Amino acid sequence: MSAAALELPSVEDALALGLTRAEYELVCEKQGRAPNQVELAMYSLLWSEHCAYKHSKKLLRTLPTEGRHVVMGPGENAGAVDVGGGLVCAFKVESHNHPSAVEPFQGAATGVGGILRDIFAIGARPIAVLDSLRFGEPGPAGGAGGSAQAGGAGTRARYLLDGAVAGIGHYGNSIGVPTVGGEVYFEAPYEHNCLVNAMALGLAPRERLVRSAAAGPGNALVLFGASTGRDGIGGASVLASAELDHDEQGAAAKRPTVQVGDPFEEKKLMECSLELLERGLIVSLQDLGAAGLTSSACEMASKGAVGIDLDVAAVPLREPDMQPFEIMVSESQERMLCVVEPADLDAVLALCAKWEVGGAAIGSVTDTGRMRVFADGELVGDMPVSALVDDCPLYDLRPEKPARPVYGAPAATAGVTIASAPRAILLALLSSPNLSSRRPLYEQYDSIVQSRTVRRPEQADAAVLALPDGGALAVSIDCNARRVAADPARGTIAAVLECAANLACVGAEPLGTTNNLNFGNPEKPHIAWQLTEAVRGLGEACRALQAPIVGGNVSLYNEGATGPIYPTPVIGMVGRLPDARRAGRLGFARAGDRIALAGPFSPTLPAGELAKLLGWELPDGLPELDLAAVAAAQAAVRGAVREGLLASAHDIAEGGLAVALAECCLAGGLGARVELGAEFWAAIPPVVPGPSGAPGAPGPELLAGALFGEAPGGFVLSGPAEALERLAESVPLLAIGEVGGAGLEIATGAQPIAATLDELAGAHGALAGLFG
Amino acid sequence: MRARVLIRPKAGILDPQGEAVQRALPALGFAGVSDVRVGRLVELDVEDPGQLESMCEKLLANPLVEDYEVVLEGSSGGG
Amino acid sequence: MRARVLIRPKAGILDPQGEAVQRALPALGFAGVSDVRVGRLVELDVEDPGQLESMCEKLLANPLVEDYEVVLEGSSGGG
Amino acid sequence: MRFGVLQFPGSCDDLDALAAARRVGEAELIWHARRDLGGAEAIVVPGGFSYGDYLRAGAIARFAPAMEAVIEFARAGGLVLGICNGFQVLCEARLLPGALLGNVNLRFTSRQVRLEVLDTGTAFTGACTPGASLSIPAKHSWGRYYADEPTLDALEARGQVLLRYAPGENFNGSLRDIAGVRNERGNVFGLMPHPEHAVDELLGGSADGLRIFESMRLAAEGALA
Ligand SMILES: Nc1ncnc2c1ncn2[C@@H]1O[C@H](COP(=O)(O)OP(=O)(O)O)[C@@H](O)[C@H]1O
Ligand SMILES: [Mg+2]
Repeated sequence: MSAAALELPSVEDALALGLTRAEYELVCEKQGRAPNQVELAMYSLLWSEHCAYKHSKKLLRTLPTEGRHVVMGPGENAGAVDVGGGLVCAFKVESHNHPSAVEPFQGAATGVGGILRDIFAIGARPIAVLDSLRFGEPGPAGGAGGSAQAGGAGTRARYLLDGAVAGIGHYGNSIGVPTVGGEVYFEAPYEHNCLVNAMALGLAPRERLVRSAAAGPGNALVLFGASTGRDGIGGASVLASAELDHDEQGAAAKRPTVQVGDPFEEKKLMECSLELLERGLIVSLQDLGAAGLTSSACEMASKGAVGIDLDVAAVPLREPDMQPFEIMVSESQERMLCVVEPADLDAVLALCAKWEVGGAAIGSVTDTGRMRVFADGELVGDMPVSALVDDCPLYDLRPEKPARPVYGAPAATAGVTIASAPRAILLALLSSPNLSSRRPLYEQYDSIVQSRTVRRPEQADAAVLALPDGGALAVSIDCNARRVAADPARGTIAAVLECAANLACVGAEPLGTTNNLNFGNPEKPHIAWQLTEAVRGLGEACRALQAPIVGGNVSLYNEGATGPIYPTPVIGMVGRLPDARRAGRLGFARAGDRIALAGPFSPTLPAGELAKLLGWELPDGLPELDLAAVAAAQAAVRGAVREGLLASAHDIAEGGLAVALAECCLAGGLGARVELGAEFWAAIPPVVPGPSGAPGAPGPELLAGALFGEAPGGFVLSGPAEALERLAESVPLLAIGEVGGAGLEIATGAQPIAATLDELAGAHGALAGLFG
Repeated sequence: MRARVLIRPKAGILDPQGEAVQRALPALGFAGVSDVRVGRLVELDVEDPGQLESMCEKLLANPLVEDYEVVLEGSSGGG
Repeated sequence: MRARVLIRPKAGILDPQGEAVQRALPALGFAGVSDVRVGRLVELDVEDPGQLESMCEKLLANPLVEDYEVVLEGSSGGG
Repeated sequence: MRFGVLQFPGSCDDLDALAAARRVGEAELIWHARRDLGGAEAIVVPGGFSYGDYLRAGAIARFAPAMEAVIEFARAGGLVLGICNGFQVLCEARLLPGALLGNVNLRFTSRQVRLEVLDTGTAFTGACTPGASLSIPAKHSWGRYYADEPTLDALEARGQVLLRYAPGENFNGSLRDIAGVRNERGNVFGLMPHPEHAVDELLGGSADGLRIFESMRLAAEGALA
């Protein structure tokens, strides 16, 4: 080895790279000596939380991952489920939280690029993207946007929102993959740790799926795509796994590591990858993501139980004078690695040339079980693959339920109290940042390219994508983290149920689930408790719904000086419906249709959106919930939608029944007359804190609980009277009104609500003010 | 006073636009072109040129990924 | 030789980016700014500076809607 | 009737245009590096980001070998339709007057828009009902149609403006609400909205865009007959 390579880094270097002293000693033991610079850089990345799942792997093993539709479970770049007609749907959600906090546009853009690569890495053509975003409170609408530094409440949240949405649109729109859905919430705990999660779906003929395991000693390793620069050096360990450092110095020090996305390069990379697979030219395929070449090459070797020799001098570089370790850890975007039989090498390189994605043979598969790195023929790193990939210590969590609330009460929104007129509360809810129309976001996304989109945003609860056999896929992404913060297990169950309810409303049955566990520092007992409880709830709900987990991602250490984020297990669910023409809609469709409230619905105010506007503290725990009953109601609604019996179906979520009704009116452009009579008050018992009023004359808390309380299990349906009567045989169902009129009227037995469609639309359009 | 702000991608930061232009030029018959970088140009009238630096930091440029250079009308240094 | 091409929207053509910058500045505490125009900056190494004019006409600028100005390294005239 | 749909490495709506054209006739893709149009009787330059749309949308794509063939084809009177990025490419190639600038709202915007058809007697609108409007999605960030005032006056006087955004629909700030223009001869037409994304009621509820493709088929067959 060269003199430079032999100049050994110290244990302090290892600590600076994020390893613990004990981990460094274990590295020395595995190596039989102290690691050199290249080796230490590689160990530090592969043994980071991001790559090794040190604090979550044991928990993840408890999740259900098998089911009749599962074709590929966790462990590959993406999971996949059978969707019929010889096709599989690959999907996965991934986070790009910390890069987005540093530079929202590029952070979000490269997040989309990364998740798309995971999809085509297994041989599927990406067909859709969804985004899941969390920011701090945006403050009053209409302030100055465009700058992070300008002061004022909510400025940072708006700057991040603006940048992240533009970045997601930039990448997805330019590469020609529609962004068909998503979610965004604004809550104070995200002020210093925004979340940017992106989910992607792809389609592939079943036999075209490819794994990432390297095989066949003697086969060539080909790197293709963009050239390698110093982008994101140290990104995986410094940016992705440490608590964000907020002082200016810290931000300045991280500047050079910003990665810039190039969707055009990725488009060519995607077409090239898919054509390589179609022509049967490659043995295995792997994207380069966090930890770049290090992670990709080692993962491929590990999965194939082989060794790899590679020479960094063969890697096409964008910048001069890059050190071997820099090349090994660079996170330059838009690159892929594949294993090729020697006979096919020329054909592979020719295809790379056709797509103008410079391909280079950088090494070969060996039978040594070792990862050997050369620089122009000289050995600069030599490590056992198993030590790199499998021997990172896993840590047990020390969960402990916190004795005192972790999160402070939200600031009350001026204007409404629990005793305000219900009409005023409804308009306040509709215009609140978490409930108002997402149109200003989704209009920045191309949701229709590829000619598959049967239901666009705000037309239905789930996005619906037509399949060639006449059926369709439905997909939803969701997580109400305030409920998870109140009760990590039940809150997570609620998030899974919400996804499944969204699918039911379009007539789809769940096939599989992906998840992104966004949490704080797991070394703290209360965070460990949140994580443990959430994963328990996740497993329970996915088992009950037969929607196994096929993949996911974990993002930990999302906290700063002001505390942890809300525990945010983002759930993505994919389902199928047999007839695309019968995909459900959420908007009321015909005047004269009857409106029903269906499902086991026991609304509560605490942890809901109104509670937040009122400045209530989070409750300690959520009410118990009958998973089986909710699942049965979802099945009944799904069946009715599939039969074409209903004109509309919408699940009741944030803001409760009244907001759901308003949304149905707005989406359909039709009014509704609703009466909550004695039957309603007898059948739907809102769970309210403190004494409740008598039926017939509900007091303010009971009234608000019924109108605005939240819980899983409720649906607002519309359709002909006979259809609803038939449905009442299989699910609790209450006729509550009729579609028609110029606005929404709700008679309650106490103060009524009356608002014109224009008034509702005005309130619902509030989010536009957040964009400059 | 008229001022001109030249904003360009920082050294080492990927510049897809510059690369695209560089790849396109030879096909159009322009040989011998290299190291193309594409940035932005902002021109404005300012009463107080002393504010320009801070304007760039706060709004005109994105200091995370861009360098900037301020040129005042009448001064040289544009070359 | 390093060359710099400044490309700006022709006079009279609406420049929404320039207007947005102008609108945003007062809120950040910058007064007295007017007539903001946002354009593009292309910097490149050329062997034959004589080609620059034609590069601009053909590719770098759209003469229908943009004016351009070529500045060679070392020359003044950037101000 | 055979359509040829150009395909650049960054085309996104190429397959959508191909499928739309196949609803009214035959259609094949034409790779950007080809110099011949394979006997196509009408050309569609589709939407997307041709070569990444770096520098200026369509600026680099106009020089593609296949575009040289399209320019020849257009000079010979062949029918050429440019959609979104294709419109930008045709303007950059000077096959159509004017230019497309950044949206006044400074954002990529994706929205269903209503369009007024000003002339139903052309090769691109012949199958439209006089007086009717079309509901078609638009999605772009560089869609503000611009030409200088004398040019605009001349375009209107010669009936070259075929599509206008209906009142309230012009989000990109196009001058005189222009959504689509043809060349003087009438064989080249470009529009920012995407007719190929309005050919199937199942996907978005309108099949109005099909009229544009149907018009081209009628015109080409009439010319051939
Ligand atoms: N929360 C989770 N639930 C289930 N599987 C997970 C979860 N987090 C990660 N995984 C799985 O672990 C594997 C490694 O994930 P990751 O490192 O994100 O892969 P990649 O580098 O391809 O993005 C993947 O197969 C992923 O699906
Ligand atoms: Mg991967």
